[in-house]
Amino acid sequence: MAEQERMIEAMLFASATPLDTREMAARMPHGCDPAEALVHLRKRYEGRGVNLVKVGDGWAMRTAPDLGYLMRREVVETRKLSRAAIETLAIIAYHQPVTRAEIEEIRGVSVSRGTVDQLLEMEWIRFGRRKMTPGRPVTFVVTEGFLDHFGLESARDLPGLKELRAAGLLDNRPPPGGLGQPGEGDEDEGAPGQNELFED
Amino acid sequence: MAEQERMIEAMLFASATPLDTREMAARMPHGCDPAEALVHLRKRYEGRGVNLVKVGDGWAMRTAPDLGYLMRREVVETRKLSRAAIETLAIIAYHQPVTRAEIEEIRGVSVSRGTVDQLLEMEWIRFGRRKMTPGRPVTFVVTEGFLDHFGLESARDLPGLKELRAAGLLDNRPPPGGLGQPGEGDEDEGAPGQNELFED
Amino acid sequence: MAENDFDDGARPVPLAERRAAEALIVDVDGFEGPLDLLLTLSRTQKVDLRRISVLHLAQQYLAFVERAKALRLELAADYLVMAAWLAFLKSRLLLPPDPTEEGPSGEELAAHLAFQLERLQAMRDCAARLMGRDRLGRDFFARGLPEDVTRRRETRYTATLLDLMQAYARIRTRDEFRPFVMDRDAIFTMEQALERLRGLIGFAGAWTDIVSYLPEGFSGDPARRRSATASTFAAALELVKEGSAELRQSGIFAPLELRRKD
Repeated sequence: MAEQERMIEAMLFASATPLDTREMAARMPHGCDPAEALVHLRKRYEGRGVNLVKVGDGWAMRTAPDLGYLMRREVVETRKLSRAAIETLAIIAYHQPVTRAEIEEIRGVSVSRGTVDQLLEMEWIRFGRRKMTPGRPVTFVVTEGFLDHFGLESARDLPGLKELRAAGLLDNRPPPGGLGQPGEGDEDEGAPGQNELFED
Repeated sequence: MAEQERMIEAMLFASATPLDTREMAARMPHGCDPAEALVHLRKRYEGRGVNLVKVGDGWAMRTAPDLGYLMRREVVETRKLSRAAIETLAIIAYHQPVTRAEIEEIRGVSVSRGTVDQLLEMEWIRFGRRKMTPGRPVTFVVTEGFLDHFGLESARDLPGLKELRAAGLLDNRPPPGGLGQPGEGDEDEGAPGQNELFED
Repeated sequence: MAENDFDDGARPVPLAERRAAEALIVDVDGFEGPLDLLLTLSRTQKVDLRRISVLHLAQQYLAFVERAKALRLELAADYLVMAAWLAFLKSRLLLPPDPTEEGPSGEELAAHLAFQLERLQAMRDCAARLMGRDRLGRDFFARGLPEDVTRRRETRYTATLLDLMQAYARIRTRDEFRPFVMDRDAIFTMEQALERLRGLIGFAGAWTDIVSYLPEGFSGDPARRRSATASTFAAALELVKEGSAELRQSGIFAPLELRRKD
């Protein structure tokens, strides 16, 4: 086991992007079990300057957040996101999988050209499966890159998700009597959302 | 000392170049002694998957030499697919199963043998069933590997032209040498009728 | 949920509030749509969004739109649509419910609007919390020197989903743009005219107006007629030049006549 721990330690150190257990197993000698070694390795790095973190299905070594001040030289300037882009991103993260029409309904304005484009290009969102509603609209979901960037293990760990769900703010609540309001023209309802997906 | 060890561990991990003690000291809070922390850290990494090594005057973390074989698969030089290949791939993805003649008809130019071979070799496309038309031509379809690479659940989740346009992904430049057309480059989503053109 | 607030807005408005309202109007471009504006207005009520007075809010919004119109600000259609909807909602809230009327009650509509505002606010808060998190490349870092020991070099071709979709869009729009290429249908080239004349002139021993040589479908539409006339004329000159035809005109603007020359 110590040897397997060394192997995954080396692989994770060498990679800048998260690796999943399948990838690791493929590179390790036959019969190795990265999953168990990961548990040990994670423990070993607890409280250290570098930690083993889970990112979606993958694993990665990342410096401890409290030491960020030492790394000012390594800071990468990310493109400044517009308010529209930030809100769109948050809506996708909390409501995923979500259609364009749903995003527009929540924000009350149409999603501007380029906003989705930018988020796709940053690889923070991707296309999810189509919704089984009329027109079968495409949906958006967040990526592993998004989780990695914001230090989230999974979309379930989004801050405040539980409270929002409890308050019913993630419900897809149709307007009463179908009396539409501006911007709600094409509404699709009732697909399983963040809500159901994350019901354990 | 444990704290200083954490600091240099994080710095060495995140740095793209080896760091010498002077640089480390400059970045650490006043009164820290990286030299002593380095001794501890080096000891800590002894026999691990990654080691702390001296490189010239500086220090760096490196994969343990005996584990180099794990890294070999990561040695890849990535290159963008050629335009011909990406177009061919796109047509296969959107129209599968599709014959070579059909691809050529859609692209308007012949498809070189090398392009198809390359896509086959990358295992992004494979042969589908033969078409029941004269000559029984072979068809191409995309593979699981393709879906995996592009983060798609199925090829049907690819957005249609209308959606591409709505997302602002549609490149509206006229074909090279073509006549400019009305409304070209217009921010607003199009003259009526134009939309119909993009209905797929 | 909406308190029935029969205030007509006639009460004197405190200075600070007036200033705030003016700031809103001047800054109309700064709003991301009607819902955003409503949310901003609702903040002046300083209450839980669930207990907000939708009626009061509707009045504020309508007053805003009125004043913006007075200032001749261009208000986007969706602001006006929202205004119309809020006016409708206001009437529903003010009038006693009509039992024969179908559809949702004013209270239900108001509750939904309050829900939308609360949800939008919640998403804004989430966005802020998200952006305030420790972030990769800013607060925590990946390995600065990923070890891609280049011992066995293998070329791997790659492409992103964006590349794929753009490629497809490029091909397909090239197809869709074919109609524009068809604009050239209105043009009858000289080569075409020459070919047509050569074929026809063999049968025409007598003087014939060149206009009668215009191809079918090119005499109606002026643009097409102009193009065909010009190219046919040019083709006729070409035939004369090579000695296979004669051209004559009896006077200025008189018909041009063409005859085969043996």
